Amino acid sequence: MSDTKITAGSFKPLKVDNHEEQEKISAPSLTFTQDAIRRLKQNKVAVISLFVLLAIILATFLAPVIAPQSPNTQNVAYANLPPKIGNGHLPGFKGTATVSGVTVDKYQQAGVPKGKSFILGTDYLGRDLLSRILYGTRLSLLIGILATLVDLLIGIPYGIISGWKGGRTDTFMQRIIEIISSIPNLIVVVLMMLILRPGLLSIVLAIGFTGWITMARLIRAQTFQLKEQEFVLAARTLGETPTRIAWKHLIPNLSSTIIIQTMFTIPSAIFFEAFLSFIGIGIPAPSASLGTLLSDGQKAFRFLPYQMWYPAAVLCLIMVAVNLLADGLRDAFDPKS
Amino acid sequence: MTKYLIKRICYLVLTLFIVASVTFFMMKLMPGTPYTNQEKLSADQLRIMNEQYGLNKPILEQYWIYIVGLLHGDFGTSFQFNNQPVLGLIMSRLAPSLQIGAQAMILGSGLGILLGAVAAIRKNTWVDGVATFFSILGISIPNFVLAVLLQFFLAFKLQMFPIALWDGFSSSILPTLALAVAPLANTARFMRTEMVDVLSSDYIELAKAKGNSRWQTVAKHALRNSMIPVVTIIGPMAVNLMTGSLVVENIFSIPGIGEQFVKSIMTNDYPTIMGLTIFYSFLLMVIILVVDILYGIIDPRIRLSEKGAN
Amino acid sequence: MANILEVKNLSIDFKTYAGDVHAIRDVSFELKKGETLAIVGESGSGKSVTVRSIMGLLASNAQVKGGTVKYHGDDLLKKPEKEMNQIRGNEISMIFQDPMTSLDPTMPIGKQVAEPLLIHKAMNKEDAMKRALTVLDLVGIPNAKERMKDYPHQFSGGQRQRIVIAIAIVDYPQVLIADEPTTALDVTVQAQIIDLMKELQRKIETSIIFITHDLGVVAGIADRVAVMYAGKIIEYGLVDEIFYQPKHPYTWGLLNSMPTLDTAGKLEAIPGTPPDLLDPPKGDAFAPRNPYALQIDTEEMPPFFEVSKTHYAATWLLHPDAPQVEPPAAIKTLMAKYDEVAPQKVGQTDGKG
Amino acid sequence: MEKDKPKVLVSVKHLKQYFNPGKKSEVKAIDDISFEIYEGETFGLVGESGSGKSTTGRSIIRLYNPTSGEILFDGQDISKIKNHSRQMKEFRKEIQMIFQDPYASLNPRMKVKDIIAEGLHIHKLVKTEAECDARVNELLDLVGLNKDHATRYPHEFSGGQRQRIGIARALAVKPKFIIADEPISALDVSIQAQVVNLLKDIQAQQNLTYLFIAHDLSMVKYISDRIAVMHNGQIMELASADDIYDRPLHPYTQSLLSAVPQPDPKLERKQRRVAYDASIEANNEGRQLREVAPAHFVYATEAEVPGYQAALAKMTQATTIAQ
Amino acid sequence: ACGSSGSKEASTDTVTFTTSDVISTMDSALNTNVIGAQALTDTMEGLYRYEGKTVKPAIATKVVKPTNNGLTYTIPLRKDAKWSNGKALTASDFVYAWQRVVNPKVGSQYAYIYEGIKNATDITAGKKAVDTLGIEAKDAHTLVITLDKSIPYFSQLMTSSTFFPVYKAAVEKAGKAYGTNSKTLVFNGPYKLSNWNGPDSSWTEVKNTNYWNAKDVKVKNLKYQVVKDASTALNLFQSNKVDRTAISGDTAKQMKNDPDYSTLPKSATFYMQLNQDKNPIFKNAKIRQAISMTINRKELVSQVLGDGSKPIASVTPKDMSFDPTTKKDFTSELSTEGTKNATYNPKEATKLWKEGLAELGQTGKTFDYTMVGDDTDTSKKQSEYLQNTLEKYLPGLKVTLANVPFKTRLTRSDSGDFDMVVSAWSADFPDPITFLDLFVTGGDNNNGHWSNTEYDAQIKASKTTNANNPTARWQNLLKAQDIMNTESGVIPLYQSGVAYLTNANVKGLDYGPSGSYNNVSLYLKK
Ligand SMILES: Nc1ncnc2c1ncn2[C@@H]1O[C@H](COP(=O)(O)OP(=O)(O)OP(=O)(O)O)[C@@H](O)[C@H]1O
Ligand SMILES: Nc1ncnc2c1ncn2[C@@H]1O[C@H](COP(=O)(O)OP(=O)(O)OP(=O)(O)O)[C@@H](O)[C@H]1O
Ligand SMILES: [Mg+2]
Ligand SMILES: [Mg+2]
Repeated sequence: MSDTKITAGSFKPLKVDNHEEQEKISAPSLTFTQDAIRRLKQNKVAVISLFVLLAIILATFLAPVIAPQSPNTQNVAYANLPPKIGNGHLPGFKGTATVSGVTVDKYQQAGVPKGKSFILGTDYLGRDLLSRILYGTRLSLLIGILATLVDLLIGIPYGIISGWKGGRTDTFMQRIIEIISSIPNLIVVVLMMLILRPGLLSIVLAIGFTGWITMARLIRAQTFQLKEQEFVLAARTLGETPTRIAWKHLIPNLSSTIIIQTMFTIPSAIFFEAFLSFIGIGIPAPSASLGTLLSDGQKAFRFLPYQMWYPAAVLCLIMVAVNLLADGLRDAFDPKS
Repeated sequence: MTKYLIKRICYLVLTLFIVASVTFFMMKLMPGTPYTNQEKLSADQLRIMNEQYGLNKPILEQYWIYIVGLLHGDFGTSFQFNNQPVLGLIMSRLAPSLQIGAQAMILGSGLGILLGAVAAIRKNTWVDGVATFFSILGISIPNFVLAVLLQFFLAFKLQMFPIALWDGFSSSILPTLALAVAPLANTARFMRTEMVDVLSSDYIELAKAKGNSRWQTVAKHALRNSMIPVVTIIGPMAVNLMTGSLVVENIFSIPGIGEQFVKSIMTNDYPTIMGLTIFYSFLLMVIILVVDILYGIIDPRIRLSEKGAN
Repeated sequence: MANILEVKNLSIDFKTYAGDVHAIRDVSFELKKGETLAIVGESGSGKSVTVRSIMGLLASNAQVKGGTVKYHGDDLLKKPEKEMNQIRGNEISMIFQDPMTSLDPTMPIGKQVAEPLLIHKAMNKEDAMKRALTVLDLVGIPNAKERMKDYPHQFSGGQRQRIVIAIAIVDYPQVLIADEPTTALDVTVQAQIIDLMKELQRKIETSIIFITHDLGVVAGIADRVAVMYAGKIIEYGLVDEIFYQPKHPYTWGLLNSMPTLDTAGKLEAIPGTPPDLLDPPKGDAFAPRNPYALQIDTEEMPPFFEVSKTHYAATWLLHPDAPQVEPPAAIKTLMAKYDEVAPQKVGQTDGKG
Repeated sequence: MEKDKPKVLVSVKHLKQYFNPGKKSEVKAIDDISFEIYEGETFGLVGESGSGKSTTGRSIIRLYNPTSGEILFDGQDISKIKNHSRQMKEFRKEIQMIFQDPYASLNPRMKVKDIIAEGLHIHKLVKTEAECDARVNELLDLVGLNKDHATRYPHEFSGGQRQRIGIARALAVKPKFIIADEPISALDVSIQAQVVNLLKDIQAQQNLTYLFIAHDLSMVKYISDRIAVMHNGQIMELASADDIYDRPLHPYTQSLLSAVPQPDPKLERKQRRVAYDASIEANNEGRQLREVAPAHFVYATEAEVPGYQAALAKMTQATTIAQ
Repeated sequence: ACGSSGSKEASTDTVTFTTSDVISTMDSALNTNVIGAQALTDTMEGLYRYEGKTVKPAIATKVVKPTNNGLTYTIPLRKDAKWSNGKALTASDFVYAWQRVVNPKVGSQYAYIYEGIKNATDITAGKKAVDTLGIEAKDAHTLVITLDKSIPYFSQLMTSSTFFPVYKAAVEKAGKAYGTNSKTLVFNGPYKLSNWNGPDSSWTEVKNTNYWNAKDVKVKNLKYQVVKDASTALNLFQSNKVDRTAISGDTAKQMKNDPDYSTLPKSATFYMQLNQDKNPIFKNAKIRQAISMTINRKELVSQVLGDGSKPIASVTPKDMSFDPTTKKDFTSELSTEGTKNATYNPKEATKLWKEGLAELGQTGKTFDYTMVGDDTDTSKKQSEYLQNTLEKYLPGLKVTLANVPFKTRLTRSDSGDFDMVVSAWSADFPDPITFLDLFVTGGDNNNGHWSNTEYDAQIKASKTTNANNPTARWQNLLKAQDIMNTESGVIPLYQSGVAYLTNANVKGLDYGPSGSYNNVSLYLKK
């Protein structure tokens, strides 16, 4: 420690009382959400997933513009054509198929005029698969979103009320949940289908009938914790009504749980619809959903594998993206990380 | 403990009763009758059959008869399989589903726990990345797609396993695999999250401070504690698996209960639907009870608080 | 007196999104056989990080920037994981702050206490359990024999902390590190635990590093005291020196802000808040809150000035050129007491060493 | 204390607060306590963890519905007003609470401004947004915080600052009475003094009455006028702060005091811990809070009173001699 | 034969089939489906049995001609017929079985095909006692059957499982459980079910050594496996795990050129009914004709179904019934005026549609109709195809699809809860009347409520005045079918067929007009 730098003036008392300065917060003011977004941004995988999802959503909602043709236009003469791009030079998109060891040009066989091609091939009624996938994905996403709405509209209030009231009310509400969850989903679906007619509404209602239970359970458990939190007690001592406490204090603090759970609701709804399609009570024809496309594709897999691969790929992509995003969100909303 | 069990069983019975009632009235809401067919039944035949099935009585009385029957273990007879008792029907279809379900459950959750634990311990390394990727992929592939792929590649092309049909253990392997992937992936993810939490807790610190190596710490302290919440998801998962997966049963031509369920729905076979629903609920609640007891075994805090409450 | 443990120029950073947190900045101290060193300082001053580095239990984002931790002459920071496992829980043990969370909720406590023996002493299970029982008796768990099979949640907070202590001493360690072992406890229980630790120290002749932010506790247990502020030790000395001859304005502030049973009038609070260790000030980190700050405090970090052979303080006020300042009145009262106490204190320390 | 007839602001009479009454898990958190708090004073409540301090505070502010007993606030019985009634709303303005945990007591998703203004809006104490801002700034200033802190979120503040935000929130509705439930025990030593000073200043300024709950006895002694010592849901001893510290009569109080660590090695070396033998409470027959000396109450049977009086006399003598 | 890998001895004597569903009952009185009917045909035997397209005596010693104006059949039974338990089979076993079917207490859904046998209808309606049925055991080996009115297709009817005998003691012993597992059953056919339990998804039939004709039964075991998934079936077949399997949809289309591929037309047709009650525009013939003409049946069967189904111009299928005199196929004798309505002609269709609408004063209106169909894959595909083609050529028509489970479809058809419905009918016995009878005014299955008095009159005449005059009756039926065709009262779509993959070693498959195989003739080429 050399004293060289020390001058006489160094030992003058520092009279400015600058501890006020200390109280200034130097870091930029970040809201909780901003903070979460910052953390999310750091997670490259999650960001990529987000963009993939946005791209898919955009593509499906622009389907009327970008789809090569209407998803329901049939041309049975062109049925089951394999994928082909342009003149068919790209491997995997040549428009050929191997029939008993011989490679044949399916397009030629079907008498498709030169220059006309289907990027992802056609289905059993000669409908363009790409267009159907675009529209199908849109419908599947819509189902996911609608199911989420039900989830939000029932699950959250139910969970909050059950958790907030506690005691007998809670026991009663939990019993109801137990009972509902012990009724097989399929029964509900079929009943809805019979009463309401097959279609989007039935599927969404059926998914919604039991779909909100996980959300309600999570919210209830969290509400139990939150309601003992001192800031909630503070609001009570200020005379805030329970409804307003729910809006101002509970829901904002439940938001991460809600977002993450939603992220799981969407894919499970899409999955459930796929399952319904498989057993034949999904979206009615001619509308396509990823589920109907997949179940059709599965049946044709031996000979026309592309009819399963492409919808499966899209479904997997959405699932993977949503799941990775959900993981990212969970981490982002967890201040501990 | 016995007191607790009795209380739980009372709840179980009550819930079953409600489920039975709800399904009963739901079935009555369903349009159509079980014997709608293209064939013509004479009015007299119809009347006699309705009498035989008790369908001519007022709904409330039918309900009463049904509930009383249930109490005697009588689930009624199937419409679809003429005169076949529903209980027998369920039992004969249950075995394959239970076997595959249990195998898938054990395989899936076992491997899932392992995978999740490894991912958590190697958090933020490539191991974690790979494990996460596979578990997400596992959740993302519908099991029917998986079943088709397994059948085509492993059984048809490579002839490693039977293609389908129900004939001994070897024919249960592929369906087990197809079903195991989702629980595997789910448990792995759940386990990872939980394990990461547990690994950052004080008692793990203390375990390390005692001189436990990393793996000793995990084996002795972290694993068990991380399993506690995992057990909760294992319950419903087990029910879903054991009550059969229509899809996988269909693809592998397994005479399982999932397939039967859809069939009875499609044929308006009300007694079978009701029987299956009640049975399903029963299974669900028994599994939840088992899980709760398991829970207590894994987590002494719960065990004791219940003892205390009784 | 031999130094069991010597920490020299230890610097530790944490990597975070916002940049590096300079949590420990050039910390040095030593621990002698059989003595108790108390580390005091407010939250975030780096007490825990310091002792965790001794245990080799730093978080994964920690980076040792420099310095050594010598235990019997070996640098612990350079030891491979395997050898550290041999030392942890065997020669150096640690007690954590929160007795409610530091026991494994799913394992009977007997097993938890016996665990270090099984790891280090190659004992069979039965012997280990016997020894565990002895130790549990020693720390004062009533009915220890029956209660070995019980689980942590069946014990009160004070009892749990005793169990944690039992785990730490079951191997008769040379060094016992206690990170705020009583902060979560009631005063009455706290008093019991402190008495217990003193007694155990006598019995097993261990050296203790005791972390706390409560000066009252320090006064009761410590032989020597290190006061930390913002990742640095700013004053270091025998317990009486720190309490009756404090030199650093921060130590003054600390002593002053605690009401004693006869404090009247306004409390002398230390204004402001501790600095952000992401970007610690260039000079004395305490300067912005220091009413006695000098110009130089904003420019250069003060070095340690020797007050006595055992007493050092890092404040420019001790520089020969610095102006003489009047410590606050309460401190002066304390200082007055020093003379009566000093001889007695020295004698005591000698007796121990 | 100089005032001869202090006005009683809060009067608790035979208050009982049981949790899960009738069930096996019943907890008698408060079992028949009575005391009075005078206007303008600070009433300290000490005791070990689980002794019922928080429960007392929360019962008074009606976070719980008392099992039995009366709570008179300003002469009005508040133990039986209905939740969500107009009376309740009125009452909510009069009493406020400051909480222990500076992290849990502020909603992490709300801005400081909204946290402080919440009470203003509920009780319609401000009419315009501008008026609201002005009042929030005034309050921030009062607790020693900066105006531009209003738009920030709680997690950006240190513990001491958060505690001050909590105080500002309580003060916003201009209460008469504040219950401070361990407001400083989660804070650093150096910060504790800041908050205690602030509380004292505000009390003087606004003529507030405090119920100050803490387990740090030195701080309670410093801030309180009178102190009640709680144990197992009962008040063991109630007297002026000085009496409690200088002339503790009940063995529990004595034990508690002996355990307080003093920041003075010399004293500490001399300090002898007194263990408390709870068995004297075992026979609870006829035990109640009795006045053994003017304004000095001890939880005792009729028969024990003379013994306590004798002890008190001895202590008084000892102190006088010392002086 | 069972597979290249099949080295096990037993397997050489086993033929394995896939089947689409389980047996729901083995009680011949209660069975309603083709799976049960096949199992019954394998294991039981009635008076006659189909061999190829001809009715051959089975338990009867000869195919009997009626006497008494076609009202009495005296049928001699073979004396060597035995039950599988070795007991002799007698005429009273038939009497017991038949009385069971018509007994309303038994609740046979097929009791109606006894119509014409003396008192049958009255007995099912509960008006007469069971023992008044027109069947009588004259002696142990002679059966006398009396009819109310002559049944021209009586012999064909006797091949149907509903007329099989049952072993009385077994029925009485098992009570309600009769037919729910193999233990309750006693057989008299070429095979016996072994170890079959209710809802089993596979079952084995072993050769019945007590069968009177056991020497002609060449295959020891028949194994049936329920396989629902098309690609699983294909995989199993290609790995030689099954010898014969039906394939459908794309699998069928893709396997068309495989040497093991074959198709089998069924005596079943798919047709569309239009709900005239709900939508009066369907009362207009032009509208109906327009709808019929928009459908390209050829494309439908070849491109969409691809499973061996054939276009058809009438609801009565081809290759089922033949002119008693000319021996020509029923469908080949229909007038072209009617069949042209079932020929694809979109231009004409659009024209008729517009004309029809103009006649109704509905020009320019839009019509939003629901087309109900089954929820099988094939049905869904055809619905999609029909929807597209209808909307394309009939301006203003919008079709919504409702592909629902079978029973739901029936319920909706019955209750008129549809605008259009695609239904199917499979012959109960090989005679046009089994189809034509459906669409008389007020007919149970006439869900569209198309009604034509002339049509009704022709059907009635065929049953009454001309019942004993095969030629005149034939003309009645042809007329009726022509009327329906010209009117497009019901719109025929196609005759359903099934595509099969069959192991080349399996020979002698004999599919009879009744919809079951006669597995007596089955053999394996070694
Ligand atoms: N894993 C970590 N990542 C980033 N910063 C850390 C980490 N661990 C500790 N720190 C920082 O290091 C500094 C010292 O922390 P430390 O835990 O040693 O404080 P302490 O003195 O023990 O405080 P307390 O009394 O609250 O326990 C703090 O500023 C803290 O934020
Ligand atoms: N909501 C509740 N339900 C059941 N028991 C409760 C509840 N709240 C408090 N108790 C119990 O009441 C008793 C008194 O608790 P209280 O919180 O008043 O103690 P305290 O003196 O404030 O303790 P601490 O110093 O730990 O805050 C304890 O035994 C506690 O477990
Ligand atoms: Mg610390
Ligand atoms: Mg408290």
